[in-house]
Amino acid sequence: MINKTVATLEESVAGIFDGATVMIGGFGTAGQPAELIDALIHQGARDLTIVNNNAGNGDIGLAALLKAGRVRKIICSFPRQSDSHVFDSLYRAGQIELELVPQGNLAVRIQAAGAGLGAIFTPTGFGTLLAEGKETRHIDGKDYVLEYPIKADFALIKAHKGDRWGNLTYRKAARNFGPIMAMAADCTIAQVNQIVSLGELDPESVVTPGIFVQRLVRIQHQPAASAA
Amino acid sequence: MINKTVATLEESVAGIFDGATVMIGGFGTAGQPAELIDALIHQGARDLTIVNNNAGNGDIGLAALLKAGRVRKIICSFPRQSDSHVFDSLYRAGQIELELVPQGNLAVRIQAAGAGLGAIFTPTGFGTLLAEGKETRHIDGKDYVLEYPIKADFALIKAHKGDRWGNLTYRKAARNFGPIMAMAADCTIAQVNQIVSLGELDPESVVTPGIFVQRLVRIQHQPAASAA
Amino acid sequence: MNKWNRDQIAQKVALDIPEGAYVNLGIGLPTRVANFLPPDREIILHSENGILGMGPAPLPADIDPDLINAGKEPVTLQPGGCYFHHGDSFAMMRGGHLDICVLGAFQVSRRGDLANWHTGAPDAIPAVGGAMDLAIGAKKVYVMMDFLTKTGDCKLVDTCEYPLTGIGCVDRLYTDLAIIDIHQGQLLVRELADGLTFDDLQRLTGVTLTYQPAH
Amino acid sequence: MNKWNRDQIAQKVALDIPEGAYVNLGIGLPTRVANFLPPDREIILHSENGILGMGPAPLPADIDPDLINAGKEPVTLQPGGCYFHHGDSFAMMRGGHLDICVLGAFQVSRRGDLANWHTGAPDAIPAVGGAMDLAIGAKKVYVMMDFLTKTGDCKLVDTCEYPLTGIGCVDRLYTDLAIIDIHQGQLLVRELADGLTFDDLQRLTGVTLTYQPAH
Repeated sequence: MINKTVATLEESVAGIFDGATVMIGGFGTAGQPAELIDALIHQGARDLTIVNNNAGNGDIGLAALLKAGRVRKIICSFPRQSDSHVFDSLYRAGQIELELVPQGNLAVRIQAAGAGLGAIFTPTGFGTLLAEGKETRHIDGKDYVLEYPIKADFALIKAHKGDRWGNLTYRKAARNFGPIMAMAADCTIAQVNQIVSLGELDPESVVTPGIFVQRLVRIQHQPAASAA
Repeated sequence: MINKTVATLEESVAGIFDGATVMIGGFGTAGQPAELIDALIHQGARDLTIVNNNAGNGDIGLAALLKAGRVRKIICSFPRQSDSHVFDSLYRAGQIELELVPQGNLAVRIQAAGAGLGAIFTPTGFGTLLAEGKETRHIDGKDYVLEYPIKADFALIKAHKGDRWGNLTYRKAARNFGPIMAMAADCTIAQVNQIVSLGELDPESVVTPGIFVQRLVRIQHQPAASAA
Repeated sequence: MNKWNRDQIAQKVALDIPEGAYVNLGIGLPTRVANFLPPDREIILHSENGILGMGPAPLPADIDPDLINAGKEPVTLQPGGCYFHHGDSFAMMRGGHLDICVLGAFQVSRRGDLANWHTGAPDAIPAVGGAMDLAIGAKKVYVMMDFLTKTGDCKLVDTCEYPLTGIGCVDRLYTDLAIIDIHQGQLLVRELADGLTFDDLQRLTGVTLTYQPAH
Repeated sequence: MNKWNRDQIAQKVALDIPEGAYVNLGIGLPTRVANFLPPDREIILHSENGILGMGPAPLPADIDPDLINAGKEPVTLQPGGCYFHHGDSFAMMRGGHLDICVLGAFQVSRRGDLANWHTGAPDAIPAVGGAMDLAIGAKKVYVMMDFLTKTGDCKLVDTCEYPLTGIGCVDRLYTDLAIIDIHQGQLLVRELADGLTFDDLQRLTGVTLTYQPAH
């Protein structure tokens, strides 16, 4: 019997190795898999390359991972926020490498990895600092920049409901990067609020088919707002 | 008040012009918008370029459009079937142009159009007849072919439920090309089995957001299997 | 001369948005446009983090951390709204499916180049978010900004000094002094703040304006 | 010598598919593998037209024209299965997410080139479908075919004469005479039909085989 659910957070992040590229879902804190990140901090892998839209908020979640000194490089679109002081300090001290990517290029490069494309010509960023040194091409009257896929060894994402085959649904705008990161990582680990019986999720409404998910773990503690 | 629903099939296909590129959803007959195709035949536009996975089955739907002599060119992956005699005759008589595209390249080129990409490097077809004369590139140990987006002036698709903002759900494997074609056409026209009140579709389960749909029309006659 | 204040600018933008438009309001000043959308028009707001049909801020009791806008503020969903992932959300933007986006700016050039993401200061931590995607993707890009900086320099320039967000992408400027269309290499002044003459406005900028009122 | 018949070949493929595998069975002969999947293993079948967890043919009364497989035959959905659009379906294939696909072939070359979509005959109407995507996308590509054509030519060749479907993509051949792995430029014969010797098999083909039984 296929059973992708694991019993503990510890098991869920087992095998994440030093130097791994790890995608982390979420846009700000919505959809950020806080418990998986805490488990990763506990697990101890270091020298990580992190892919996330942001670079951490406050002192928890991704910010705590950065603070613990586990991140060598971050690939993101919007590091600087009002409460990104952990990242800001590391960056100013030269202790973290930043690859800044326009948000839509981040998304489509992740999608390209999941879909097995070799590269894509995107219009976003053409003529800007963020395209400097990159190959460009004029196609059908418009200018494009060549961008390459972003793949990951692991993806940590937060979903709402899941079943033992790994099928997932999400909740509201917490969906954001989850579905596309799940497709782009060798091993996708999802934390869910609820694990349901096989067949209980409407086959028309599954957002991430189980083929893209390798492990899922239920988070016992449910903040009120994440219920139902 | 936004209201994308139109009352008649005739209105739904108004404005489709001679020489237009028209995407038609469906994989075989599943998801094929038969009533919209009939309306298009009635409407009379000719010299069309059709994008579909197949090239018509039997003598109805897409095959009837071909038979009526309205199609100059077809872009598809699998024209030859046991019951594709209409296409076969036209093709053998040199009366229709065929651009044969591997199915996944058809899908991803349609997606590239919807997503505003200029071109993509895809591994599918490399080293085959279908990549002859195309630009190739070796990226990260693998060979890719450069393929360009397929855009359309119109897309005719079949969905299950829709609302006046154009939000759509589909039914089982009739979903197939519908959602991606909706994104790649200037004007997407959907036939639906049912029109529901705004807000009735679960916002988590909308498959095609209304932004990708310009017109929808309810098909009165519902074959038993398309209900529910 | 009566400059338009920020709410007045926002109102002018709002009144120019037609029924049925799909609109993205950038973080900051543009967000204010939502407050002035005519209640008799259905206008569908897009948020880059995967929402169409975004509604106003919820009552405090209804705040849901999973339902936020691009500025990470709590919002609501209108009936008919829906959720989707970041791939689809940016396909809407990059693929030209949005009718209008409204952005802030540090500078706009006479050719419609936009600079709004990075001051270029050596110690600044850059953050781009979805600005570049919005700039190049929407059918119409409107910019809301003051005509002059606090130190009196004009933000409508010959060539942007700040790092660019997008090239030739801005269609219209809503400023505290005037509304200006950027059209085929010309800067067409459509409306002037009360008591301001075209010559007054022309004297404030180094680029050549053309007076062509909209009505 | 007892050739394996088509059901026996299908059964051999089926027994090599492990629990939990995501598998696409190509149109035609490979479809037969589904009949022999061990009932005690959960194996998830993918259909290119947007189904994961595809089940067997329905009873006549339960046929649904909206639920068909890639060969356009009625199928069912297993609990835990789901639907998705063609973009996602081919991302599964092209992106390397399927564990195994099983395809038919006109010819396979010693380097694993596959020819299975087009006879190359001048009057043939070509149709490729998803064959090229499956050939290059799945983690393992298994081919089911007779070792010889009806006229006695070997289908395992030095260089394919038919138009190619994919280059160097075949991992294993299941034929009526033998099971052969294509591995690092070698053709490793893993199993022989009863009563057939390695030398018998070698005599039937122009390419060099290596005997390396799997057990």
